[in-house]
Amino acid sequence: MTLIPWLLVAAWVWPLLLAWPVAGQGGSWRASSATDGSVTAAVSSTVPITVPSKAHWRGFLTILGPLPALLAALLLPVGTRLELPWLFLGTALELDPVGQVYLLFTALLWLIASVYSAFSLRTAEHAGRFGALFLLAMAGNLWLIVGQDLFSFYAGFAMMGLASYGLVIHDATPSALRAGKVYLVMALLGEVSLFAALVIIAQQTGSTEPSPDDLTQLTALPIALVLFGLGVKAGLVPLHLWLPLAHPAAPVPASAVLSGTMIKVALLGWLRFLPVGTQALPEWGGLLAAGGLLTLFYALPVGLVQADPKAILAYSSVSKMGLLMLVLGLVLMEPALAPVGVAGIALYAASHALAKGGLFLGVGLRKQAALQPALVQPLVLGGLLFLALALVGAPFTSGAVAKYAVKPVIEAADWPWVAAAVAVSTVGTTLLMGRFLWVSAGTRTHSAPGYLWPGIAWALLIALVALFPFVLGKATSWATNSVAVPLGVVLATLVALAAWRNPDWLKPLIGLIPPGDLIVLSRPVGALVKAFGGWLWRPIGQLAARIAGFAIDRYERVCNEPPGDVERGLRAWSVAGALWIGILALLVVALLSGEPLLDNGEASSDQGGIQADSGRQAEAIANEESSPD
Amino acid sequence: MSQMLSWTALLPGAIVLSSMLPGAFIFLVKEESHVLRGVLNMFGAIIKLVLVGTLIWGVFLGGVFESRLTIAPGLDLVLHADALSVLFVTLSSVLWLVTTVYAIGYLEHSPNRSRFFGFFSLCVSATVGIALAGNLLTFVIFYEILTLATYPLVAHRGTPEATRGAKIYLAYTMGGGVALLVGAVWLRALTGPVDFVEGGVLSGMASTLHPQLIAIFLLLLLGLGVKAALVPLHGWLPQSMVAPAPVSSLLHAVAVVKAGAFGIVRVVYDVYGVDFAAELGLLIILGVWASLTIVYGSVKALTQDGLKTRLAYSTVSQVSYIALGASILGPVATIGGMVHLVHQGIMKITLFFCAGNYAETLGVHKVSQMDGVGRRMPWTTLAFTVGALGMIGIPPIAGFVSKWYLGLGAVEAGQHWVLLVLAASTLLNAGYFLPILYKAWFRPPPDAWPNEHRFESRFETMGALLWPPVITAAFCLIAGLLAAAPFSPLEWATLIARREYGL
Amino acid sequence: MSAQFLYGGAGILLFALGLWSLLVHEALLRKLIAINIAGGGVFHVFIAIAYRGDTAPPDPVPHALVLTGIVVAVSATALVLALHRRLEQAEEPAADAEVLSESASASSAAPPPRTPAERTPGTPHPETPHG
Amino acid sequence: MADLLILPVLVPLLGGLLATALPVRSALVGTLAALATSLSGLSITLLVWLHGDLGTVLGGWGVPLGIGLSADGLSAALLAMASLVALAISIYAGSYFAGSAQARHFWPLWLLLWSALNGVFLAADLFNLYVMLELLGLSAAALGALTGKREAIAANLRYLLVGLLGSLTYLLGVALLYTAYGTLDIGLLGERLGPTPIAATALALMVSGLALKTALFPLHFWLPPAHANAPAPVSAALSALVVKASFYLILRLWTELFAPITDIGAATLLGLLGAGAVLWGSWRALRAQRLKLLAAYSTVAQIGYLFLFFPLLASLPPGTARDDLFAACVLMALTHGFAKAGFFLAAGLVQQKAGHDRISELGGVAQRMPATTFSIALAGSALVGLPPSGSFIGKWVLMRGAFETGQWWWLPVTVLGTLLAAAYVFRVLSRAFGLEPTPLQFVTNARTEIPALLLAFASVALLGLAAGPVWAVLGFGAAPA
Amino acid sequence: MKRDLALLLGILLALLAALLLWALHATLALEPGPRLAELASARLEQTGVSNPVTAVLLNYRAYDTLLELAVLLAALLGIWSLGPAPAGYQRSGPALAALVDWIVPLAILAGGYMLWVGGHAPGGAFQAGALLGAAGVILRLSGEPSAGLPGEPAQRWLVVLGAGVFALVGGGLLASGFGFLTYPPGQAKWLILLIESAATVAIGVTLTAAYVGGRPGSGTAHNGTGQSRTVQR
Repeated sequence: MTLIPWLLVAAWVWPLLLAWPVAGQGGSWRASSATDGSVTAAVSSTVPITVPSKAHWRGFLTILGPLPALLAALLLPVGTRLELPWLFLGTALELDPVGQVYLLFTALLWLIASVYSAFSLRTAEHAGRFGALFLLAMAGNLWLIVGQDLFSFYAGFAMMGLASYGLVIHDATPSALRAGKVYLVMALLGEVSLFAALVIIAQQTGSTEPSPDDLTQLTALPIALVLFGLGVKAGLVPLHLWLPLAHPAAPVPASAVLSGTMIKVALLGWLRFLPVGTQALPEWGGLLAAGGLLTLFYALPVGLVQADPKAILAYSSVSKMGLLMLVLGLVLMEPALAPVGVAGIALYAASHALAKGGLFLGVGLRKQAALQPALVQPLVLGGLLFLALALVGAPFTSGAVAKYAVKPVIEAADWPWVAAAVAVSTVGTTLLMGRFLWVSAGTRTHSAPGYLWPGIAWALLIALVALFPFVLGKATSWATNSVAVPLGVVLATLVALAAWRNPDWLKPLIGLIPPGDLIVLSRPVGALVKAFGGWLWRPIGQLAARIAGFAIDRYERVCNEPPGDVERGLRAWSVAGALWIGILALLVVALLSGEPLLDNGEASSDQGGIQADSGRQAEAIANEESSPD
Repeated sequence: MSQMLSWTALLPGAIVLSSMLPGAFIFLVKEESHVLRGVLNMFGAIIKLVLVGTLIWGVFLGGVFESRLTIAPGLDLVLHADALSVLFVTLSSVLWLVTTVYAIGYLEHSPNRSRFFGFFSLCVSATVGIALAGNLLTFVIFYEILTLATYPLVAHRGTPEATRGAKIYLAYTMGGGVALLVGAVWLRALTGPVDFVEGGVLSGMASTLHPQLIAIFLLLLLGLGVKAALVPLHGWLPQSMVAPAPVSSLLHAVAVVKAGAFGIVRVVYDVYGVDFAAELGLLIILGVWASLTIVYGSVKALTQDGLKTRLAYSTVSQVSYIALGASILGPVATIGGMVHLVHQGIMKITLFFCAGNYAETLGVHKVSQMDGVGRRMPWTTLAFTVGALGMIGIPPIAGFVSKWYLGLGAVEAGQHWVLLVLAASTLLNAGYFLPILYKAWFRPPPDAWPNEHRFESRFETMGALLWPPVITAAFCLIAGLLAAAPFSPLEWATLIARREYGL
Repeated sequence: MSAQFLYGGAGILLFALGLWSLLVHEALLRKLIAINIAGGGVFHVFIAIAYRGDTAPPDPVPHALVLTGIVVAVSATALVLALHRRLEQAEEPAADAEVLSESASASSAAPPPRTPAERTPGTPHPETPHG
Repeated sequence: MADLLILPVLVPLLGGLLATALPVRSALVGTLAALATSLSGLSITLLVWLHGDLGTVLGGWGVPLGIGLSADGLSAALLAMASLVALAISIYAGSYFAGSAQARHFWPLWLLLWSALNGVFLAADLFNLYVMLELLGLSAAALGALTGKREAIAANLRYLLVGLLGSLTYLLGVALLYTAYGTLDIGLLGERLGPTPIAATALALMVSGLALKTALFPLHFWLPPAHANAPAPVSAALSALVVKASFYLILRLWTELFAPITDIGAATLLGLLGAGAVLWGSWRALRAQRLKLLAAYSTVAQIGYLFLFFPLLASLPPGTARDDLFAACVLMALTHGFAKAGFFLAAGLVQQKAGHDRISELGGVAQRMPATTFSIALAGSALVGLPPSGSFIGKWVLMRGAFETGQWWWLPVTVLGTLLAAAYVFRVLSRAFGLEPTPLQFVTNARTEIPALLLAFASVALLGLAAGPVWAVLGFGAAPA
Repeated sequence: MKRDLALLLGILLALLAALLLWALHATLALEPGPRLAELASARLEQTGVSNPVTAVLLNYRAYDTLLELAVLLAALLGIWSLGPAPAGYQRSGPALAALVDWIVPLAILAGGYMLWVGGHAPGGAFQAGALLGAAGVILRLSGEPSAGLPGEPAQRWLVVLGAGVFALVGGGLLASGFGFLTYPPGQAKWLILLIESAATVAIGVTLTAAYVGGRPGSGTAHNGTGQSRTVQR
């Protein structure tokens, strides 16, 4: 079956092709005219669906997007490789083991999110634009998973980054726009440093598809740049500022995918472009691990004080990514842990993605699902509870299996207290999830039509999450977190009871730290930079202005004064005559004093007798003596 | 004249004449006879393309194409086609065809079109002449003819601003031309006739002459820098944006500006030889100057509200990429510089075409008026987006490829600071392009456009105006996506680098 | 040969005097006369060097040259005078005075008689406007 | 074959006489005579190109007694230029003066001027040159005053006086030479002349006399008013041809006859005056308010360029480098001849149509006559020395010579001159881009616009791209680079 | 400012004169030899005239003389181009009229003699022409508006006559293979006489027309008398 490897290409090209017809969904600029259909029909001739008046069918195309990727993930054996030397700068598409896991959960989550978006946003304003950007982001995401070489990774990364900016600012509310701006600035910074890193990697390893052994030759600079570049995407603490702002601002399916799959890409990048397992990087690994720990513990308290459920979930993603970074850091410090660690990270990422995606979609459903409110809402709440437990890693859930997979790395870490710290963090996360349930329970629902299919898709997701431990995990793994989680639950119920009795007890804590916490600092820093720039630029600007002014008025004065007849003086005969005779004299002197005359001048001037009759005679004689030769 | 002039000797000359002769006839064409003028234009463009095609094939097989005309004893007008010149010739001829179509559409009812298209063809012949120039004298001759031929185009509209812009343009380029002339003559006096030879001519000069050679390089750089819009000498570019869109797209994005950059590449590689230039420390000067221009151009572009002026400043910064590529020692950076010569051309011409479309169809001249343009003109704005993202260097569009090779070359040569410059430039480009895209796609359109006039065409604007930007945008994508394919700009640039470095 | 130097020197001095007067005096007629004197001086030099002692006949070539020179000088003088009169007729107030003499008082200084063989009729008397 | 040399002088003379005699048909006679004269001139050039220098003595009396005529490379080249330019001027004048009373006065004087011009280029006898110069000066002044306007007459009066002064000084120089060497023939003189004070004085006198007539820098005061106020064809002839005759004489005297005694000092003096001319002429041209005044000052500047060659020629030993410089100097003279004639003819058309030639108000007219504006543009680019033109080649060789002889100080002069020239040419051309309606067709009046266009085109394309023949005519052949 | 400028000019010119004198002296001291004198007189008899000056003028350097006539013509054309002739003088009183009746024919006669004697003694075309010119001037002064000149067409032909005949003779000789102005041995004398007489007439008319000072045929009475016949009052 030679066709199968082309599935790898179809995985990411297919959504790209769908992007344009979906974009046309809102009707081209001439909404009314009949030609509208023909244009888009010409392009997407592959879809024979008849054209309803408002052409909603294009919205459903987004659902078709992730299908090839899902098929590739399920059908293709690991290691199928496709070399396309002519595409871009020499593309190599391959399904490595980590890639396969990533592809699976990414495609799954994109599929469910696209179902959700196709139905929920169908009648929304600018649906076409959202659909197109959604597909572009999906294509970028899939391309970088499947593409092994540097270029594909960077191309996917950039496309995904820019497209998701469009998703974030879809609602065009002021907060969404501000979030979008922050997101874009930080994403671009990340991208640029990733570009520099990849260039140096390509140069130092000499190949565009560096294997872990080639990567051992890397020096400090590329590693730092990769860590910084992907750290922004992963939400490493000082660089996480955009995450809590962007995710809540984006529409539900977008934030589900953002939190679920997009931020996981950073881990994939690190796994691919850092010498995992082949070289011990004690200092970089330690730094990453410490960063992870810091992120893990920083995000929890801030998340607890948030008011918006999506902000809480965003902070929980940040902390979970902190945990994964910790594990990766440990693996980097101790290469022997690599095989176990990488598998653990992949599994953990998968479980977190599905759970977090489900939670976000659940929040969406909680807000808008309308069917017979009596029956649906409790179901939604139940689902949310289950997903929260899975996220926390309660026993018998996917979280437990994932934690079990990761535990050996944590235990083997040379810092003994790491395991204890992780346990405490699990309790913290449980508290956070409790807070989330409390808040989402309190949200009022304003129902909107058309949430049947999203509900079904959500239910499917929950079923998958439920099946996750039994399909992948070994029996022993089900029992992990058996101590930490119940403790967390107990604490959570206690606090809930206390808060329920007198609500204003915790009131001051809520909203203490606004989402995107450190961003507040940026305003003064920005002002400082502007002031410094102004202070530096002003003198140069003034100098330039002065010079320009001087030159212009000089030019003006010279050019505009009336030409006047300067030549009048020259035209006077006496002046002209004087000049002329002056030149004549100069010429004679120059000729006489010239060397040809000097060397044989004597022969010609014998002094013979002179008779001069006129009055000038004396002068002539005087002149003769003084004659040059 | 006695020996039979084989076609290899005639081809370069024919290429230059293929646009000059129609141009000369167009001058005499009456104003109302559009068809004749159109036919002459297209005839010239297509013939040139065919000839260039055969030239590409010939040079690829290693053939030598040279037409030599002795103006006076010791002064030869030489048109010699080597790999580098073919790159530039192909770029200008392809884009000339596209721009001619665009110009015919753009200047539908405007006056003085015979004069316009006459000078337009003259410009292209001068550009092709510059590309094919075989020695420094021919280069200087065609360099000045280009100045002469572009002056009437910039002043074409006849408004006071147009004449003022043209006057400023002339002041700069005339000064530059004279500097180039003095440098060329000084070099000619020192070393005899200066033919462009791959790998450079001057490496064998006595060391006593080195200070003079450095002075000559600075003079040549000054002369070429005016057209390549290096920082202090770039003043004319934003001013000459008063010219009609086809002029600012072909000339100020491709022909004139590239002539300067191409000149710098010629001088560095084929006159001095890149190793000798490095030995004299000239590459450092060029590198620093180019980097300054890159950053300065982008910073200035941030503050410009006029769409075309912003694009002009972006050109100022982008063209210096080529100079930067030339200033880094190493084949990879050379490839980066050369390929950017093509990529910047097709991307920038797309942007200028779109700017022209907005101006012509909606009367939008300022970035602040660009709200909701995406809704009104989706195809043009899509082309604009492709061009803009390409300029920023977002893969898979062509801009990324050249930025990648420049970066790789810089790192290979150990000049890591270049990465910093590239990063800064990318961010700044994003800084002034993304807001435009945001306004175009995400802002609601105003209730009435400044002066919209609907064309009876089936699409958003006239066919002749719409298809050129879409085609060039497609070129950008193809040049990016199929960069590694044979006969792509990247492959040809690699061929040039291989021949320049004698690998 | 001192005679040749004597007369040749006189010719040169005449030339110098003519130049001086041409360059200093404003009046056009004085300038014209000065030029004729300078011309005369040059012709004088020619004639002086033609002298070959009392015995041998003088060298005819300079004589012929001088004859030709004189005719040329006459025609030039005629044209200058005609231009001058045409200029006066134009009667505009002489804006650039330095070229022209005081327009009104063109004194009719009769030209000093020069070579006996030739009576140049060329200098017209300013006619009193007739009838 | 050598006695064909007299034809270029005899034919226009006869034509002039006939035109005087038949005033009514003077235009027809004039045009026919013009054709015949240019044919004879060009045939002489062809003969010189094919068979080398030609020489003959009139009257069959042998050199010392009779008057010799000679045509070497230099005079052949200038003769060719004069023939072509004068032919174009004649065709132009045919329609310029059509129907006006001045025609009957124009043609005889014009043909006499042309005959004198050819006489100067062909003469090999010093006194004969004096008579030719006088005939040239007289007829030029008479032609200049043709319009009858006040300024024209005043200017031409001054021109005539200056011309007389110059000729007399020249004659004194000839007298001194005759005193010392007893012959008037240039060839014989060349052999007898040695580095003696009398030769130096004679050279000084002759060169300064001719400098007055060729309007070298401080002595240029008479040229602008004279050339600016003359009718268009006359000012074209004055600027392109008459001024060139005296320059040609200075060049011939300086580089051939008085070669033994000219030295670097004197040559540098001429060079300095030339530099002054370039800068002062260009600056005044930039500030001129009238188009023809601008063209006149540009003539002063271009003559300055020609004198820049003298110091370089003086400091180079005879060889290919010196030949290249000499040929470049001739090429610049030729190009200036064509370009300036084209410029003046076109300017005349603009003045005729607009009624005035104030540059600031020429916009509208310039656009309604595209062919004229185009020839002003071509001629302008040749005057500035932009590449496709012959003067670019000239400047290239001049600069190269300056570098090779180490006299770098002529470079800033050339550079500044070029920039100023560009400024004043484009000051005029920028007027051509206004909001006027599009002209109907390219050529409005063929008989006047075509000659101007062809002249300008010759200076740009012909001499620019095919300057080889100039080297060949001068006998330098295809010298190695 | 005028004073010191004149002084400066004086000093400069004095220096120039001194220089020229010194140069002349230096040359004459060198005994430069007979120059062209012997050569001219040696071959005098072949020139067909015995007066050496006329030989030089009309044989050795005939070309110069031709051009000299052209110069004269150019001057006249210049004068004609400047405008119509001014009005003449009043009618002269009886005494002057009588004097004129005598002087004019006498001048014409003297001119004819001067023309003839040129062959062997000082004289020739120019002197004769000058006399005729003088006659014309006298006529003009005596109130004769046309100064004895014929009508415009005739006047134009006469004026052109001198140089015309000279050039045609030269051209003819050139055409017949002798070379421009190379007189065949025998006919030199007659050709010179022919040229001289034509030149005399032409010079006479030219000088008179120049004195009249304006375009002919502008209203001056046309009395049709040929120059050679005496003029009635």
